[in-house]
Amino acid sequence: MRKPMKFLLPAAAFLLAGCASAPAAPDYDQLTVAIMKASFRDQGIARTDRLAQDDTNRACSAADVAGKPLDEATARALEAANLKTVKMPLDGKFLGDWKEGEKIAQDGRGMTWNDKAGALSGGNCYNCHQISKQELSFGTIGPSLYHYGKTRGVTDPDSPAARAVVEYTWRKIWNAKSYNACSDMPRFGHAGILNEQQIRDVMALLLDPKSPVNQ
Amino acid sequence: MQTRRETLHRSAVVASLLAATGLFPQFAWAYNNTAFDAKSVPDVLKALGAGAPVASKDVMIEGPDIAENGAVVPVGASTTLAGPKQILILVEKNPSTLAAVFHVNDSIEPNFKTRVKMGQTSDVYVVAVMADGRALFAKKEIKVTLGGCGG
Amino acid sequence: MRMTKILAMAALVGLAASAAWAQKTTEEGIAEYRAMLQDGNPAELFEAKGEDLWKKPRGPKNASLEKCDLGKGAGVVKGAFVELPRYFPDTKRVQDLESRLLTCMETLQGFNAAEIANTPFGKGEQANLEGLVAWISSESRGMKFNLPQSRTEEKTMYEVGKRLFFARAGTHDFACASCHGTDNKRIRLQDLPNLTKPSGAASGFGSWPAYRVSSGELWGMQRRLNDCYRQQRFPYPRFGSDATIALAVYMGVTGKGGESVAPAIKR
Amino acid sequence: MGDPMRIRAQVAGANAVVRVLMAHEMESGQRKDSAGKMIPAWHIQDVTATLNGKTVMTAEWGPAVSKNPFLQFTVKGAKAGDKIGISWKDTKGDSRTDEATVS
Repeated sequence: MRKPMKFLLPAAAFLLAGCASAPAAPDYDQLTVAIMKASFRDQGIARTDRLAQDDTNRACSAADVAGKPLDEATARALEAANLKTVKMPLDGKFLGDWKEGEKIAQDGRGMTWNDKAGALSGGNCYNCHQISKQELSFGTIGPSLYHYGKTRGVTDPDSPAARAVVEYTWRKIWNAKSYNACSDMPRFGHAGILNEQQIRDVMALLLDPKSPVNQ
Repeated sequence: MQTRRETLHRSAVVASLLAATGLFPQFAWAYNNTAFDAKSVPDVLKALGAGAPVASKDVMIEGPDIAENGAVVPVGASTTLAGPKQILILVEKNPSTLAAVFHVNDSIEPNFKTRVKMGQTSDVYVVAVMADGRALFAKKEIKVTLGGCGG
Repeated sequence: MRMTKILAMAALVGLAASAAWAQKTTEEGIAEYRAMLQDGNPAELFEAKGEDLWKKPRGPKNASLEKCDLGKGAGVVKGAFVELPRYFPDTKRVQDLESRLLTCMETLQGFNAAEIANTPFGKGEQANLEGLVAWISSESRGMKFNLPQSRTEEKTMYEVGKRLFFARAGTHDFACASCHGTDNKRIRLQDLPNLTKPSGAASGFGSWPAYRVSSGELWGMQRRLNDCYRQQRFPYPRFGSDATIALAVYMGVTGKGGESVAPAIKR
Repeated sequence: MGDPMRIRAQVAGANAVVRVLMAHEMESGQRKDSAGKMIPAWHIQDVTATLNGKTVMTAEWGPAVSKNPFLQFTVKGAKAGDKIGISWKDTKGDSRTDEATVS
């Protein structure tokens, strides 16, 4: 007789069978890692190495399973480590073209197993945020960014007065975990989702007084 | 009690018998390619031999204000006018304007519901074409939104 | 100075209020759209096909699936869906509806389960699975989810599923919980059920299989999870893999007592 | 021959409301495949409804009618036990006929 379910990898089958007969509570964390490894495969650019968690993701996932936030010290340490990864623009230019930024904010594509290696990705911004007033189809996972620059008093993004807001926004987009270790927001610069110029354009959408966001 | 499969099977048999006896209708009329190729409301009506469209409160369009997905937009088309010959559903901004033509006679109510595709936010028209060629319409803007996740 | 600040505040409050109002009408519009689609769900087309596929002798052994045990005894379809995934002694595995169907297609009909698992969604026998899951789930319509948790294997899958649900990884650091871990959130205009709570899990887990309006296809839970992982930028979850089944156990157990409306109609 | 339709015909006063679901791709001719090639249009273009064998409605459809089409209409004077027949023909010449009893 043929063995059914051949596509179940032996490692996971062994682990499951093993834990079923073990009297003590199994190590669910270890089992989860093994099952994950056995359950996913490479497809296109989406390789199984993406399953590996860095310190931040590992700590935040564990906190979510436990149902309680990270302790202060761990959170601050992770935020500091993430802040260190931020690359500020070498030429000191923080803002690009808000019209391009709007296109990036609308675009939700990129980095799935259907996407090509090296293709530019979108920012997915409207999936989670209200941004310009014109787009009614926006998500609410993140806060509204409508009037982002205006409410922060940015009238001239190049002025010294606006400096702190501009730099904060750059860091937030580059690596959102710099300010909130377990933020739901992707680390656009750090993970290479958006390039420097794309981040400049999204910056302009949020901070340029001429952008519809600030009208 | 019959199962659904048996019902289906039986009805298919009955239908094929009916077809064999010639009792089932053949598709006798000619499909109006010109009307389905037209790119505007007036061009569609011209191709169907109808006059210029006139707004009428006796023609009704039913549809959502906003469609979560343009691939399936429910549209209801009806009229209280007596003796319409055709009921049309048109989507102004689609690559081809005409979506559907229903030929009406005394055996049925001039009241249809179906679902159409919309490429973008557009006015959708319901037109009742009368025996004398008059074209009376109702229209409604239906917004088409972008879905989540983007891909 | 103080005055201008108050005025500015008032203006902001006004804006926020009008934005909330506009949003409300958008949501009402979407609700109206969804209501209009309820009458005439094309999933019915798949249900009819699935019932036929269950009863028709097929495969190398030219046998029907009528002796398939979906957990409530050989051939019992009614009520089986709301108790899956569950543990099956013959395969020594916790299985969901789709992986269980593969077992039956292999043992009863002589199909190659691994081959079907590797077939792209919507093609060949995978297309037949769509009909089968539509019909089998429809036979439990209106019944309440009641996944068994009496066996160690079933409890283990729940615990693993919970951990997978919160596992942040991939290029975007997304976990299932990033979108489905909080109440009253939306992605674009789509409401996101909070799958960590009973009501959210019941409505989220409980509406699949569903007819997908956007693609005009019938999606089972395997395909639903597969596309979630694609958009999470994860690698590809194997069809019927333990990770997908563990997640289904986590959601189904969390949604215990919720009513099954599958196969539903979804955007 | 396409997959079976689902036809429901229910008495409503002196009439019968008929709801039909048809299994069809309704390919618009506007989409490209993964290789970037246009997928040719392929859709139902003619629909006919009969009451006890007598034609009561005909319709012409373009590619803008949604995939797996839904159609609802009302037949005057139809009673329980009457037969409603639906036929469609598509642009490739494929056709399908199914029947249901008014209940």
